[in-house]
Amino acid sequence: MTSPGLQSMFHALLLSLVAGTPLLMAAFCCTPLKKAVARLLPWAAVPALLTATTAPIDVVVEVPWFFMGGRMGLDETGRIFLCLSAFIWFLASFSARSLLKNDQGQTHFFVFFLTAMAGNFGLILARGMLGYYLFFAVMSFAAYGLVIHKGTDEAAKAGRLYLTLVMIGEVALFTALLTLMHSTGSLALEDMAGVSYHPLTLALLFIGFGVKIGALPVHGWMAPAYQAAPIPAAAVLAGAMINAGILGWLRFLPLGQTSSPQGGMLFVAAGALAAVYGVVIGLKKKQAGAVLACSSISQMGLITVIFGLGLLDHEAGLQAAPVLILYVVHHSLAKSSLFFGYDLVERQGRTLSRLQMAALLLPALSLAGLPFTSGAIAKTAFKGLAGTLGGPWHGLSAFFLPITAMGTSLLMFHFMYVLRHSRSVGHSGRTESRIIFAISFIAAAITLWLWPAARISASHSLAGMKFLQALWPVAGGCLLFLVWRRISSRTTVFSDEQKKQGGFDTILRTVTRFLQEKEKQNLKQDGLVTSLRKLVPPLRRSEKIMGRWKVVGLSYLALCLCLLFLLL
Amino acid sequence: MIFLHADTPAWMLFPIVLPLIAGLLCFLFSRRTFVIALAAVLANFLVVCLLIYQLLVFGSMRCHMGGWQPPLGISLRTDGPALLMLLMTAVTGLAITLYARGYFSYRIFDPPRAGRHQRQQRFFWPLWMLLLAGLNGLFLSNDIFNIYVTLELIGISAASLAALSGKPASQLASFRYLLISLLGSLTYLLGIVFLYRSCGVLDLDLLQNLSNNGPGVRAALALMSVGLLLKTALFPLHFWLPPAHANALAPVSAILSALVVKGSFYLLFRFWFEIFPSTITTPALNFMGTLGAAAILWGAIQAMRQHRLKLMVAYSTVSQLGYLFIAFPLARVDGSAQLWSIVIFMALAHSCAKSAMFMVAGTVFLHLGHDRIKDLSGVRATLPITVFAYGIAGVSLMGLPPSGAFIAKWMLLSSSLASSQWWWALVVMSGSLLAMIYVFRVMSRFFVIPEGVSFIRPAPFSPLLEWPALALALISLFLGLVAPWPLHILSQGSTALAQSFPGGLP
Amino acid sequence: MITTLLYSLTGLILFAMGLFTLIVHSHPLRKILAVNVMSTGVFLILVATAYTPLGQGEIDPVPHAMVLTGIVVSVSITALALILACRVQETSNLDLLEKSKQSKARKESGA
Amino acid sequence: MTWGQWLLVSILLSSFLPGIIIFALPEEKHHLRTILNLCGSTLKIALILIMDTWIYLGHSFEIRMVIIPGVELLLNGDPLSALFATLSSVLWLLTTVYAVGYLEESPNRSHFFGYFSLCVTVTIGIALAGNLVTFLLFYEMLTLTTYPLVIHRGTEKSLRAGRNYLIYAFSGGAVFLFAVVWLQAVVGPTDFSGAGFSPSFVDTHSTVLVLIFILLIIGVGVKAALVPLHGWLPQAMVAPAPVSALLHAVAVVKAGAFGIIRIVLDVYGAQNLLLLGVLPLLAGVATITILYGSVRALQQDGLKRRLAFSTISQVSYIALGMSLVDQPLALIGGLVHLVHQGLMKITLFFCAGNLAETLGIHRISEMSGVARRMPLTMAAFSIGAFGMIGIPPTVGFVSKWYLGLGGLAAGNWWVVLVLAVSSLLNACYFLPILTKAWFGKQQGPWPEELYVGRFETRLMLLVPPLVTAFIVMAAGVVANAQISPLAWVRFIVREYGL
Repeated sequence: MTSPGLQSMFHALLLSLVAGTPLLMAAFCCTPLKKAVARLLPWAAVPALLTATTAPIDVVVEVPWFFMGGRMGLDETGRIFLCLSAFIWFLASFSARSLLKNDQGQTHFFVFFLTAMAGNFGLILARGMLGYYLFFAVMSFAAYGLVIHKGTDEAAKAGRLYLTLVMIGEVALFTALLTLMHSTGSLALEDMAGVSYHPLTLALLFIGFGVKIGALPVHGWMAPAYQAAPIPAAAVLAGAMINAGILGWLRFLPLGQTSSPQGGMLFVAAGALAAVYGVVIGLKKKQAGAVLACSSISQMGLITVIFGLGLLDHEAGLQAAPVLILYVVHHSLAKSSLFFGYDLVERQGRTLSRLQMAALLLPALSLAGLPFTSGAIAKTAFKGLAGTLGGPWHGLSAFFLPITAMGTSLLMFHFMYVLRHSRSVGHSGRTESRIIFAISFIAAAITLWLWPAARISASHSLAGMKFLQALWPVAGGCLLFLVWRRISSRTTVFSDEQKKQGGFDTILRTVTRFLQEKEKQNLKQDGLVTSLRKLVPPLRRSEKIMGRWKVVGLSYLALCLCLLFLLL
Repeated sequence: MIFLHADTPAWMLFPIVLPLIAGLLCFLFSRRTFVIALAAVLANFLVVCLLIYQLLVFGSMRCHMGGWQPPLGISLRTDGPALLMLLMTAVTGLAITLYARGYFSYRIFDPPRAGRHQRQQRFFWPLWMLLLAGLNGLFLSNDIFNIYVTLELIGISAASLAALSGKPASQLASFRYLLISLLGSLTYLLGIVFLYRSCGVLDLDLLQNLSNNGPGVRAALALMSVGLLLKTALFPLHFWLPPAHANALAPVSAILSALVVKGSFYLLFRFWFEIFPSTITTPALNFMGTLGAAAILWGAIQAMRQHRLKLMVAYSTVSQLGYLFIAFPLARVDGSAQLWSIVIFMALAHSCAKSAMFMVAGTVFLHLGHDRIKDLSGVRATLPITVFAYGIAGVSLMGLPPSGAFIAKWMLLSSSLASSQWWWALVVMSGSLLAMIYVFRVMSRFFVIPEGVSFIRPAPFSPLLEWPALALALISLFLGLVAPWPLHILSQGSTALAQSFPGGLP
Repeated sequence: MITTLLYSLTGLILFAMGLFTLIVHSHPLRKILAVNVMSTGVFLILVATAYTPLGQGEIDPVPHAMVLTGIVVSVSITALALILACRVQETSNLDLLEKSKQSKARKESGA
Repeated sequence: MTWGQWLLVSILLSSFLPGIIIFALPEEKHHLRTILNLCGSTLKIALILIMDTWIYLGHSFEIRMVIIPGVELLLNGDPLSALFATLSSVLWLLTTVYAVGYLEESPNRSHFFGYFSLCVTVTIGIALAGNLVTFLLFYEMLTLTTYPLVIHRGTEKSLRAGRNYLIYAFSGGAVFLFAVVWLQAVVGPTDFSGAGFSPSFVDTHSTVLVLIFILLIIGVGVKAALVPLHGWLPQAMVAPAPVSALLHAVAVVKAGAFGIIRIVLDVYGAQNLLLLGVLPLLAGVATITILYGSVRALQQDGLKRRLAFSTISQVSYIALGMSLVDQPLALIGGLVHLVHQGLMKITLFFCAGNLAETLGIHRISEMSGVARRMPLTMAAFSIGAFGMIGIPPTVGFVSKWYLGLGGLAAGNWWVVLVLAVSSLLNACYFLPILTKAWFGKQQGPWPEELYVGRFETRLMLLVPPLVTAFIVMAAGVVANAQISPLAWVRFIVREYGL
């Protein structure tokens, strides 16, 4: 075999292992080997980590027989996403292993966990439309198992909502892919460049991937699901899987290669709305997971805004892409570290120490863009982007961003407050949890500073004015929080939010029940047979009459006459 | 017997003479009746095969009895349709003979009424042989008055057979049957008188060549037709058939339904399309078609509502006879060639299927002691072959492919559509659907095996009770697949057919 | 010619009378007799067919043969019909005479 | 006879003869019966695979038997018939195994298996039929051979269902016969030639041809359960599970769908249909059926009834694909769904049968937590259900993908809309089952626990659904490979020159 052949085989093997390892391990869960799988759980993400760091860029391996033409490969964006996701999955699997050590449904959970992991890794490597869609679907549906794991009513409800929205997303995506395939005639993601998008396709893509990131009309699942899922699962939902949506946009609407001003406006508008809306609903939540989910909605709104800006024209796209990635990395690390912190609280079974509080506050406020944190770097990059676009967008950076930052910090204080007041029974694996939190904290704190691509923004963020600009929203948020606490302690803000949840779900159920009632009415005996039965007596009578001699004679004569007449 | 070469026309005397002799012998020797009858039926079958061979090799033949030439003498002749009808009679007759043996020996096994059954058997064989002779004579006769005699012969023996079971209902029915058949014969005879007055000849060939279509001939045709219609039990003159057929013994029902009604129909058809084609008018054809359509629907609907299996089968005969008449109005486009194949196929398939069905009904009756349709479940456990035969015969009655009836229906449909008379096609289709309903009303009961039905069959259950029915049913089912052969026979000795298939038959 | 027509008409009338009786009357014996009358009618026409005025050629023998055959047939059928009618009345309580009439008669005799 | 003709005959005989022998076997010889059945079905698969290979290599064989002019029996091996024949024979093998397990200890098995074999013979006959008359022959015989299976239980309910089935099926058959005769009267003999009749008839007889097309579609639409003609299908669910599987996935419904394919592709031909302009009609019926079936499925609580309505909906994808016959992609989607729907639906029915046979579960409301008791069965069920919804990488997605692409290529946006709505509805009626089974809690004892043993149920009941579920998955994953159903369908479409 020639050496290029050998090399490509090696690449194929390496890339296959990324998604293949967790998938195989999931399969092994169904065999007596499940104990071993449980022990080896964290290692499922290792091939992904290794590949992300060692595999060459821009090698595309064709697997023609696989699912209508499979292509996989790693590009620069993919490498970042893979690295990020693998890291978070790695931490989360440690956490999950220790959390579920004595859980009844451990195997169940691990199957879904590993499958979702495989889906997440697979979609990053996919270089074909259908491959992406396939792994996206695998991940989405497997995540349902994570959401519902606890088996409580709340979890079931959250799961239902999640599933409904996932299904809507899937269908929207399917439709969007069809139209894309129709217009490009190719399944390769590279061929998406330069396609002019039908507005409907854009909307469908927005919905399809938007479900994953909690974009505005389809955000409903996030808060209940994050809350209902076991915390390691929530961590990967918020830290890793959420990025699949962003990556989807990047893949299908490659920034810098496509542009759609209308679409851009749609994204910006929806994102901006979500950024504010997330904060507003977040303040009503009284559970830490839910609050973090709302923060995700808000933060993802900002990312959507960045993406929308990138869609406006090619030039902006080229600039927006790195900013977007920067922001994604920042958000994922910070958010996952928050979840691990939440996990620590839950496991300790008591409130955090001051040190821990402080440590937790750092990623929290980093989301709000506190100076010296990764948030500040990301925000600076964002502002830089808005600045270069000029015109009305400049106002965005001056006015809108600080407002959202203030909102975020308000929300984060709320989160800290909720966390302090939450009660928990305590779980095993305290030590592991501490270590994991520490690692994630460190990662969140320093990654962007070390990352070459972020260096310019990092240095910018330290400049004096910027420093101040970043600081005042945090301070403002702090103040606002104090005021808001004062108000909300008097009025009961935590009202009937539970009832409102899953309105969609109840509609669906009502419709189904209504239909089933109607069906029961339909299931009556068919009337046709009974009405036919009524014909029997007259039939019998007429047959009898025809047998009478007189009638016979008459018909005989009639027949004779008729034939005579007709023949003559 | 030196004069009996393969090409001697005298062979065609045998189908008449053999059963006649056998009948006499059966009457005389009451011991070995079955053997005698079986020998006669077998010999009859062989002779018919020989006649067919003759037809294929030497063409249509004539035999002048006693050397007297027409117009004075009586002549017999063989041609395609006649031989096919003979073949039908021979095959069905053979099966019925075997079945009757099984039937009677089972009944005689029943000690309390053994004497009565033995008496029935003693009368059955001679009468059946007589009937067979009459039927064969009818098909072979080439003389219109001779046909009258055979008709009377058939009528007498059929009525006596129908009365054989001894039940009051059957005697009443057969009395009525006899009267009707007499009325029919007399009407027919009156027709002959008219015919003779206008033409002066009785030989069919001569009549055909005369092609006289004056009012006398027309009146004669009308009268003869009515007479034959009465015997064929076409709606609305069908009333006598169901009770007579349903109350007779099972082998008798099979004979009556499968063979006897076909005889008179055969004549009717022959008169209309071969002997007096110049006399018939379109309205008359349409009238016959309408009666046929009414018969199909009425018979089927009546069959659907019956509670007894044999009555249902009998009404199904009423319905099936209608198909034969649907062919009439299609003559306008196709000429008699296609028509012959339609009616012959219909008749062949129906006679096999119907006799199989009556045999099944008889076997079931013997087995259960009743034939109420709603209490038939469980029969399949003990009589699987019988039930199977019923199913196949039913399929044939419904005209599903590949049965002979399907071929006939196909030709009916294609003729009616080709001549834009689609309403006949609709009637045919709805007739099949109704047939499906009544066939499967019984079938569904057969299929059910309630809990606790024993699988042990009663001891003296002879295979003769089951296999003839199955054989006939299978013949009627696969008749469609061997359709080229009957068509080939049909085309011999008939010039019209040869013209309609110029490239030779497939 | 007139003769022939006369005979034939008579025959037809006989046939019609027989038919009427056959249809209208329900007693089996009457029915059998009616059929006999009908056949007589037909034979009459047949015989009339053979009729040729004296000296106008030979008499056609065929109708005579037919009538003879017909009579034979008719006789045998009548015999069979009679037997059947007897058997019907023997084996069944069902009277072929109208029941009401008979019961009325019985009542009268009883009274 | 050439060897190719012998091959065709022996393909038919390989199930016919076992069927006949089984009828003759005494009831208690079940081992012999099972061996006969399995040998027959394995042999059949082998023969059909040989046939497939030869067809792929470009050979063709036919047996022609002229009965009367216009009525010819023609058996013909072409790529399309190979597709259906392969599907039926493979699924037959699995269904046989399943039925042996399912009917263990139940009465009247020889009867059942006899008809079972005949039924498959007839189905293969439909696949191999080379003209409308032969198709009609086997189509009618299919009704006859499936009827005893439908009423196998012998209850009043099953008799009623059987009666309805017969009335529907034979009415359809009658209409079909009528249409066939009429068509032959207009255009002459109708061999499945791949091009349809000459376009010159379209000019002269367009109204009549449209009418005949409608009649033909009604005729086969009864079995394919197109909407106003679907009434028999949900009722026929009283039959035992292997029979339902056979009805829905292998034989009856498929025969109807296959008939639609034959009529569209071979009898009329794409060009003629476009000229006649009747395709929108078919598309409309298919759309209504897809949506109606889904909505009705949503209403059902009985598991099998829900599956039945789902079949009604799914089979119309094939009709939908046929209504876009001028688009090769849609054609691929429609044709490949013939196979895919069969695989998915048979999996679902096997699983439903397992639930009923093992735990006595017949209703969805009883299924709560059943996956903990029967994980493998429910895993197979889930894969089937995912396939129905059209989630990758199952085969259902492949069909929908091609249908959607074809619809777009034809400029018909509504096709995509229909697919999307139908997917959502499918999700609405399948996903709740899955969540209930997997994540629900068991409520009280099972209705009727019939089997307790080493595995979750009898091995012969467990293996077939697992195999089919695996195929559902695998055929999707390797859709682009050389030997997937998709590849064969592409080959067919190439053969038709589209």
